[in-house]
Amino acid sequence: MDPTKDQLIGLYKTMQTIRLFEERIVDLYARGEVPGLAHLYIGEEAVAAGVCAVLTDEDYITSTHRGHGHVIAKGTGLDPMMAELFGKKTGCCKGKGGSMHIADMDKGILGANGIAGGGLPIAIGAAWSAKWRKTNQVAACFFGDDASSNGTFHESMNLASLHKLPVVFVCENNGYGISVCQAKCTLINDVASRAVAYDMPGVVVDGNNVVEVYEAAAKAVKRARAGEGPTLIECKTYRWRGHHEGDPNQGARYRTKEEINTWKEKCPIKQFKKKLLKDRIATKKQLETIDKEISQAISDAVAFAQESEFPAVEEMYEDIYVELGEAQ
Amino acid sequence: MDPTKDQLIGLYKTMQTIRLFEERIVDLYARGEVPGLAHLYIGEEAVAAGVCAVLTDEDYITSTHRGHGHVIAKGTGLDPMMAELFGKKTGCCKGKGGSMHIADMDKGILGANGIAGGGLPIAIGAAWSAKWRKTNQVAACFFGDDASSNGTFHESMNLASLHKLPVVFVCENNGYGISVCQAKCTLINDVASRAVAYDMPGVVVDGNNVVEVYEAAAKAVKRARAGEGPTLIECKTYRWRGHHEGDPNQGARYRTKEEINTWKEKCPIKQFKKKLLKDRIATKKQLETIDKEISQAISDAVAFAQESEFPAVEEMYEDIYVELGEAQ
Amino acid sequence: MREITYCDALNEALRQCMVEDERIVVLGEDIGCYGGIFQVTKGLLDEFGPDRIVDTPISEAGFIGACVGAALTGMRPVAEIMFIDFTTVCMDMIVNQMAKMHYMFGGKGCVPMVLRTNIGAGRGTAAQHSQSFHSFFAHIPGLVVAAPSSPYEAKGLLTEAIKNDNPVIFVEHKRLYTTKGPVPEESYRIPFGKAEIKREGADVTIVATHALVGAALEAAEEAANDDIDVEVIDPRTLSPLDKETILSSIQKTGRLLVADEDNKTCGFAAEISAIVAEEAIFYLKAPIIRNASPDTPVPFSPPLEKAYMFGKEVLMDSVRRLMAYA
Amino acid sequence: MREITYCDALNEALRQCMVEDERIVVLGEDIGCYGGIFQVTKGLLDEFGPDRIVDTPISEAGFIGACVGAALTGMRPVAEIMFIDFTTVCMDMIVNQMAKMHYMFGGKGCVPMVLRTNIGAGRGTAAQHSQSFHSFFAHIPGLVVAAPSSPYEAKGLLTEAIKNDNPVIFVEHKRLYTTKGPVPEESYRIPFGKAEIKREGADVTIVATHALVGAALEAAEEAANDDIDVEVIDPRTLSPLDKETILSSIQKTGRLLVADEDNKTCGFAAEISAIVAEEAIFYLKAPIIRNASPDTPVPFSPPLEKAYMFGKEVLMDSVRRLMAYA
Ligand SMILES: Cc1ncc(C[n+]2csc(CCOP(=O)(O)OP(=O)(O)O)c2C)c(N)n1
Ligand SMILES: Cc1ncc(C[n+]2csc(CCOP(=O)(O)OP(=O)(O)O)c2C)c(N)n1
Ligand SMILES: [Mg+2]
Ligand SMILES: [Mg+2]
Repeated sequence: MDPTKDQLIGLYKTMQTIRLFEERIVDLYARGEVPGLAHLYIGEEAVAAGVCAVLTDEDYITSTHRGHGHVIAKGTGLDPMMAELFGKKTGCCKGKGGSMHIADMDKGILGANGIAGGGLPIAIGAAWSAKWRKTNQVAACFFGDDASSNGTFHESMNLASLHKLPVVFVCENNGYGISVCQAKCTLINDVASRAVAYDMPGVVVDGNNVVEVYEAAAKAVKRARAGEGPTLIECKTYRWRGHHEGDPNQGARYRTKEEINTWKEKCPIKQFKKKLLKDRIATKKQLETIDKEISQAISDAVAFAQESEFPAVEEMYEDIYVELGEAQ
Repeated sequence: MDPTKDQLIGLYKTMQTIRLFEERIVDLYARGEVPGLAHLYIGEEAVAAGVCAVLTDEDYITSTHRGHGHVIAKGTGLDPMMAELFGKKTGCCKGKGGSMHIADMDKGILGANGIAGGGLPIAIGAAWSAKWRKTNQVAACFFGDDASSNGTFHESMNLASLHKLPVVFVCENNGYGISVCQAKCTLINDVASRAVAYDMPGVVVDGNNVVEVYEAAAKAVKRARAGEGPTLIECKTYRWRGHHEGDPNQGARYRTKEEINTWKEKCPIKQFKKKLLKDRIATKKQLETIDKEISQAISDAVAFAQESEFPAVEEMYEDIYVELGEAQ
Repeated sequence: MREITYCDALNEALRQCMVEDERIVVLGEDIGCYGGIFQVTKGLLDEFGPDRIVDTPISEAGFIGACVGAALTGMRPVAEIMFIDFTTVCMDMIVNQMAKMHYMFGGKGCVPMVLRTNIGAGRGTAAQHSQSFHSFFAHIPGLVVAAPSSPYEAKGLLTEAIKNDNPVIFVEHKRLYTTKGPVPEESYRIPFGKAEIKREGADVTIVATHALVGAALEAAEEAANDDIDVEVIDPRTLSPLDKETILSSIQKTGRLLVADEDNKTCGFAAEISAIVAEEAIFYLKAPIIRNASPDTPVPFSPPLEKAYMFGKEVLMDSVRRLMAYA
Repeated sequence: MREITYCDALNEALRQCMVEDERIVVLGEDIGCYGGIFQVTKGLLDEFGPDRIVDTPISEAGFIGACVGAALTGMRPVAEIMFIDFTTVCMDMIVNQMAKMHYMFGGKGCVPMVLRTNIGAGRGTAAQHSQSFHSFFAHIPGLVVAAPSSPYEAKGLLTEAIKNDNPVIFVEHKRLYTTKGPVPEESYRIPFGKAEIKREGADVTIVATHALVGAALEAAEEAANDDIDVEVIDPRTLSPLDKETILSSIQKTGRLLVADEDNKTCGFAAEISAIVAEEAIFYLKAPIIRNASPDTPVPFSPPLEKAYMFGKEVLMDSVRRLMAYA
């Protein structure tokens, strides 16, 4: 299940798109153009990229409050995504959802989620649905290490294993909740070790190594499609920035500069770039071209978002209910 | 940690009291004297008896909807208990709680609980309280096999292990929720195997063998008092009667007569009686005397309950809030 | 017309819908061979098999959330929560997910699921199995809240709930399960947001829900003996709410009694009262009376529980008090 | 008097109570070195150590239930739920355990705990971090619901909440955290169930909660320019509720506006309206107006969120509408 050359380039593109997108948000947020809470994914790109690379457009994902990476990796266009972050009518959710609720039904993205642990039951429902409808679709469920302390983790893992649902649980273990480190949340080292409690395979992978993530995900997805049930994949990684932009603590109260720097050295993109060059998958120049194209696409998305209109005030009252007679 | 002779006789008394009490309820319920839902403990007596025998009056328990056994074993008088089941003013809860909410703060009984899995967080809170107050108290937490599918199981197990709380988790695995058998609830065989997910010891015992339960509980309590943290004990047992009295299904729709009979042969009291006689701990006559005394005490309790008054209607509006100025 | 029970009417609605539409699955505790704690799903396991009639462990957040995910992706799940008291263990899935997704997603994606549950005291099951906090769901935008008062409403509203694309909290009533009434054999839908005037009258309007609709009709009969002409309105859905029918009744009668079994404070009765105080106050000849459950947990003891509940007598007394105003 | 922020007033109440009483412990997410998401617990970890200031994982049902168990057994826990939206994940522990134990146990045992949380939109955090469903807790018998509107109330009510033997849902308001006001340095308690008349007036009564108390006072100032004399009442606790103060104000003014940030349907504003429609209707010269949040999830987009919220202008408009009735 090794990725092909094209797939490797694809992984690079996805990671770099996430990175540059998020870096642009840093700037936009600082300038007050993006309202609300933007929880950035910088440093964790390999997880979303590796997992979503093995999914099709028909497959589902549930995401988290830190959802930009998942949404980009699953294939939502940058224009509607950026517009959503600006709260514009052209956004994926017409501006009503914002960063924590980006959804894209066409791409199987069942929503970022403001409730930590909220996505797990929804993911198993999507997987169950695929099983009921016999479609061969798979659902991947992203959640954080701290979210795994929510009771929904237990209930969802158990139901998924019991009914052999085609779901892949992806725990993004970045070592922290907001400020609370893993050792203050649980005595165990590996969330994946909890899989045995559900008679489910559990694996730990280097979440900063996109190929490792890809391979583990490919195996889990294969298992899921074969009707053999769920897998729990724990990806060890790190978030570089504060819990969200504008977080007054920006991490300083609960973690050291050294810790942050050690992880920056393990940058998933830098590592992967090196590998691509070493293995002669791509040349430096090719990668630079890709980077430029991405930057341009992001600039275009920002322009699109800026030029888009805000929804009209009356739209606040729309979409609360599906109108009767609307198509099923 | 073998029980002494006196302790063995004590265990017999407790089990037999529960059994005869519950059998009386069968009769009273059929005659319409006990309202509501009475979930009987017949067949599972060894669990409550074995666990509570190693607790002091200062220790805490949280109980379940199937709570009579726990409450008797922890030492509440039969009079106030029976009166509560009748809804009388002399009941432990002045008739306001009934079977599913019997509590006795003087005996550390923090309530039966109508919510399956509801007692777990409360138990860890009592244990945490003992730790904060440095009292050396322990909390034992009873819950059913099906209740272990509730998210509160996960959250409570994790918090207890993390903070090394003096709590003993006692899973009463009788193989069923109401009608749903364990195999329809989870793929795993032993709930105790989930303890590893919290870095906690987990043991399976024969829940119909009161000495085995006693010894496992004694070990767990010792560990808890020593500040070494919680233990999960799973007691395999069986309920003889329907989910509750008046249950129209009385078990026939979801389990076979053979199954029920096999378990009746493994009756915890019959087994233990045999042992007591064989080991010459007690004579047949002594046990008969004990049985008679218990029967008498139960009859007295019924008389007490029957003669007691119902609360006055105005009392409905009392005890919603603690009055200001009431002692803290 | 043939008469069947409220319970059987619900069962028939489920069965007819399931035959028609494969996307419908039913999840809940003891809904399989046990037939549901109140026997609403009796026989469905045999007819539709364990893939579509799924007994669940005690994992309400898990399976209600799963219904949300399944509904979003092409299924039409119907879940049973054994008592409304237990919706508290899956409240996030209801309030933050099921209710809000369509809105948060900007109108894309919908959650066509039904969460069936029940309210009501009177069975000696005390504070955690007897509650009636259905008003809370009416308080949460995005949810439809259905409140069937008879077998006829039970079948028609449940059929609508299943076929409707919105998430529905379907609030049954324990004491009604065994009541009988006329119910058509064929499938039919009662539209949401249309109140039914169960009895016309000119002197007093009673807006009643669930079992209190029956009590209100009895009170109306009794009042008729005293020449008091009572109009009884059953909103049928608390959300959406048919305000118009209520307001025009008030314009006629000028007297309002609201009868609902939820706790009084901030309950559904308060909402009806407040709407009328806001939009039709000058038609009123009398204060607005609310007959609701007292603001106490439900007591176990039979005489207390009896005092907790109320029916025709209490309504009659309120009607008389209203008629004291000219 | 010295002026401090609402946030610092809460912090001071916690600190002073903790110094006095060892039984007080604080639990919640990020309340330790982070100081709480809104900085209410800032510095407490350093002063009281990690045994008493306990950072928890995302296990709200677990730790709120633990607070219930600890409170029952001699502790006085204060828990923080980061946003009221998240009370849904521990709703069983609140509604079925914390609220009902004292009653279910026949008055034996009590649950002296405080659950601090906050409401309010306006921070661009959309539908799952901006809700205001505090009315639901007022709907549940057995809970005290405190609603501080200023730094002074914040400190006094929190001190009372901690020292009181009842379970308290302590509902703070996001937009108030940074507002300043005079607060005595010494510890003091504001009793539950006593409304405060924030401004006397003869023409219109505004019953306002939380941030809307300030808005009502501004509206009153503006109205005074038009010779409209507005009385502003802050209930301070929604449960217990000081009905008397409200009813006697109505007897004087005959006009009622209720301003509360919860959704309109079945919210706290409905309750106040219903009480007056039931007990003082004949004093009314005008319909009762409710200014409440619209019945929609909170939208993200800045202009929509702005339209969702309301303040002085909307209140002023309502006051004028009320004054149109002679
Ligand atoms: C049920 C719930 N409790 C608390 C929060 C507040 N909160 C938002 S993110 C977060 C930490 C999440 O940590 P983790 O799951 O590890 O994800 P990460 O932020 O590290 O990606 C918390 C506590 C929430 N959103 N939902
Ligand atoms: C949260 C919740 N869901 C559902 C129920 C309904 N219910 C009561 S007892 C029960 C089965 C409990 O099974 P188990 O925990 O194994 O205990 P047992 O009855 O076997 O002793 C169920 C589903 C409940 N009380 N609480
Ligand atoms: Mg994390
Ligand atoms: Mg069981």
